[in-house]
Amino acid sequence: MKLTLPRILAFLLFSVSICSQAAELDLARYKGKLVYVDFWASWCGPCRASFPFMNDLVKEYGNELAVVSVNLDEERQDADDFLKEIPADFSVIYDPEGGLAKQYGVRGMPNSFLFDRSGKLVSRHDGFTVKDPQHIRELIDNTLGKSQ
Amino acid sequence: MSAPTREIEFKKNSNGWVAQFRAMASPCELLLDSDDESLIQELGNIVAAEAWRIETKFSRYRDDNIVYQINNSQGKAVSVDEETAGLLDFAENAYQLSDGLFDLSSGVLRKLWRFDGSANIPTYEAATALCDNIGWHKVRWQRPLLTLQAGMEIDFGGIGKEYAVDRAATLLKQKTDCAALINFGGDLLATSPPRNAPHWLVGVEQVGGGQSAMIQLKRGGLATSGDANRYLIKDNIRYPHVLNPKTGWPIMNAPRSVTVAAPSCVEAGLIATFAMLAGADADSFLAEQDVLHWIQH
Amino acid sequence: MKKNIRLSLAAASCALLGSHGAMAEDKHDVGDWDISAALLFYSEPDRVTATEPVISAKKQIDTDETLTLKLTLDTLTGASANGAVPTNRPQSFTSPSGGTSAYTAAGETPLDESFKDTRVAVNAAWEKPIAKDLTMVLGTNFSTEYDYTSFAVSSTFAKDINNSNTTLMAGLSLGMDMIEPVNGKPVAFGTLQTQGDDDDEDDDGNKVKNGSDDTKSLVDIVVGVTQVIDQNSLFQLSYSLSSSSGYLTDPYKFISVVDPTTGIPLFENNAQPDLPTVVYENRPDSRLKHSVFGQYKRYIGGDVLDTSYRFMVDDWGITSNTIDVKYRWKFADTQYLQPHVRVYQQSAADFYTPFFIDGQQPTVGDTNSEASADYRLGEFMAYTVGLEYGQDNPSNSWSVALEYYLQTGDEPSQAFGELKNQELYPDVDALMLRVVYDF
Amino acid sequence: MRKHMLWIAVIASSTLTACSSMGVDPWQRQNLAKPEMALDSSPLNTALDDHIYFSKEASSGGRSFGGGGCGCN
Repeated sequence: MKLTLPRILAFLLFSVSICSQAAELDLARYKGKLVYVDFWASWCGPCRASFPFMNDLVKEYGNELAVVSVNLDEERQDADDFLKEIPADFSVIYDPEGGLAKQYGVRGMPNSFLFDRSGKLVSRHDGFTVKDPQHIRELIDNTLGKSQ
Repeated sequence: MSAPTREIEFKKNSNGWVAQFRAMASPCELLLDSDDESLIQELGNIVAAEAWRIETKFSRYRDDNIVYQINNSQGKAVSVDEETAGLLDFAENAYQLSDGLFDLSSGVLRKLWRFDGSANIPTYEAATALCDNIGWHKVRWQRPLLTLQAGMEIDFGGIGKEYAVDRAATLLKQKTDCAALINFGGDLLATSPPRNAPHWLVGVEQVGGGQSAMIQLKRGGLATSGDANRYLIKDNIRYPHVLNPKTGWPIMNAPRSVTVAAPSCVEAGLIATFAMLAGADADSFLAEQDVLHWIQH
Repeated sequence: MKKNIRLSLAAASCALLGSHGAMAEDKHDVGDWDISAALLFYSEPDRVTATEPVISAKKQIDTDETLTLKLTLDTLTGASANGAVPTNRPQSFTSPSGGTSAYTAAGETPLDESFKDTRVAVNAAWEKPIAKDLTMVLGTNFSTEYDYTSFAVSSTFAKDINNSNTTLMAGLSLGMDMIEPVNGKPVAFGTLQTQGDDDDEDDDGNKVKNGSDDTKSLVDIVVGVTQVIDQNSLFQLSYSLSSSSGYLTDPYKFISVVDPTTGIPLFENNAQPDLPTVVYENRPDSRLKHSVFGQYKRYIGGDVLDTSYRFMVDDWGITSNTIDVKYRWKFADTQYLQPHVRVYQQSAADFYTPFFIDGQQPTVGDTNSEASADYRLGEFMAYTVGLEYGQDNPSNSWSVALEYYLQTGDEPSQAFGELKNQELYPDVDALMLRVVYDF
Repeated sequence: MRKHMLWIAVIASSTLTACSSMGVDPWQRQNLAKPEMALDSSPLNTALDDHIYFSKEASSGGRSFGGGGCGCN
């Protein structure tokens, strides 16, 4: 079925940038919606705890909120194994080199950012504990303009 | 087909050792990031032995293996070993994931379609007639028993080479932590990046009007599906060699070549194959999969 | 064709090729109790045997908050050196409880045969963040055995700075111990076994045990810093100051009184001629220890190198150096072998006295003088070599380790006469078998 | 005494300079977050050993805890 032979130019130190792996996150794609961006890694315990909550967010606010997660595992396999165990109902962007994390100034994990409809940062949240879901829901409701 | 010569050639280059041999009708090689000559000898033999073992066991050109036994079972159940069962499970999964487009039993179409660049297009009738002998849904597969209808055949050609790469890599990793790249006729896998470079560089040859690419591979599998030289042309219509097992007819508008990177070589190979089977939708299919890929149209 | 087939395909490939990236990491979900059990067998040939089961339960209250409870049982049986010197004739010693006497053959190290003890210890630790990047651990320990009760509380604060790459730590621990020696604590240098079999009085009819209990208090302060070096290594450096005051003497340890010319212990008891003359020891009523501890850990492609060094100096004149190296060699994804070497060296306490020459021993009740023949206060080297085998499984991990411990010291230079013919500082060795199981 | 102070100052400042160039980004802690990389990766074993050495030797303690780990806030 395959005769094309990729030639291996082994051990070359020069790199060619045509296949750069830099991850991109374009918030403009979600214009009109709130965006919840969450940075995580497979080996981070609190991230594991935050996944069911983010799946709930998708269910509860599906039309008004986009949940986007950025995986920071260096090895894609680790992220895949994690997602096999705890499936995500939201999109996952892979940022193995940490370019996006640097851009966002990620301080720890998980680290989440809430943007309003116009793409303005409303709040950032470090870590994930059992009392966080309530706090984050309130923030989302406030940003949506739903009065409490 | 004459028996291939089973010899391994060892070459030293400035960065390490290369072991080269032929298996599965392809040039095969093992690149090792080490100066240790005894290590490359040991590993080269292990890798080649595994390639030859899988070739012997799953080649459809032999009459002394499990594939021959299955293809000549005349409707009787054949009990298969663990390894074959694993491959059959995998193929069944692939059949379901591809909605029936990836089919282990589609090999018989080769009798009809000879992609030699000629204008030798078979008739619709002949293709449709052959489809009676194709279809995994007609196969009874219940570990460890496989029952094929008489006239049907299976062919591991679509995954055998990729599987051999992954198997060889597993054996190799038990012996060394040195970075190695296993390349069986263009299906390859890197165990880890070389010591002196962030990644291996793999060149993908230009086909048709496509562009050649230089791929940076840290670790994992890389496989290519498609080929510039295997097609038929009649009345200015190009018939690529990717066949739809449901119609017996080529999948038109498929890309010329698809290269995919994935954690294992079998995964890379299957995603590349699926992309070809998606035909004109190859680009969007690959975009959905979130894998690194290179398409040439 | 199905839209995203990647994950299903990855799963199918895993099944075909065997385990890919085995996820061996233990996951502690919020609300879970994580139970671990351990068992230690300790055995010194002909001497102490100990069995120590431990059960520990850790509750993951939140992703950053835990409560750990631990129960330890410790059963010691067997004999330990009582401090008296061996000599060329048999010796007998009355036991701390009086009455029964232990017989020691010529040339043998005198042992306290009645060494039997069961200790129960309970520990609790509560770890909780109290501000951003600031964690507090509150701990309490309680242990009790028939003649000893110990209670301590501690609190430790850890502050992450420098993007969690540096952690500053400070802790304080306060403890109080109650000592209730059998028949009360002895009088310093109270002379024993010189008359009849009455253990409570010396020659002059003075009580050698005053029948009272005593206490000691402990204050520990520790400050430290942990620094992440790179993706695979980190080190820790800490300093601790440990102050204890109160009754620090071992109420069951003796010092032999030997003849100035022959070096043979005095046998002054006419009624029981095999009872040598010994006196009780007396230690200072305070001790201040300074320790510096450094540890370096490095992850090496699945393996882990763990090295540490401790320097200790105290105002008893003891200095010690401890080097500990472990290498955790991982193989077959979930198994590991871990060789372990530990080397320990200590100098003697200023008041370490292997024996008294008759006439030079302090007067009975002289609490200003200090002396102890306890071999643990002498100068010695100790070596540990061990090997641990373990399996890290996601649901149940376990490990088993076998270690050999050897303690060896030089003979005291002041030995003379018969003492020169005896082994005053015999080697002590022990075998330890440790099993840990994580449920 | 002055020399002493000077030395301490030199060591302290060199340690601080060294530290400022050490460290990793939060997402680079995969290996450090592994349980076997915790400073006291097996507290039960440590406690059992410490108890043995406490009863055999004149030194004890000195170890402390905290730091390292996954830095998951």
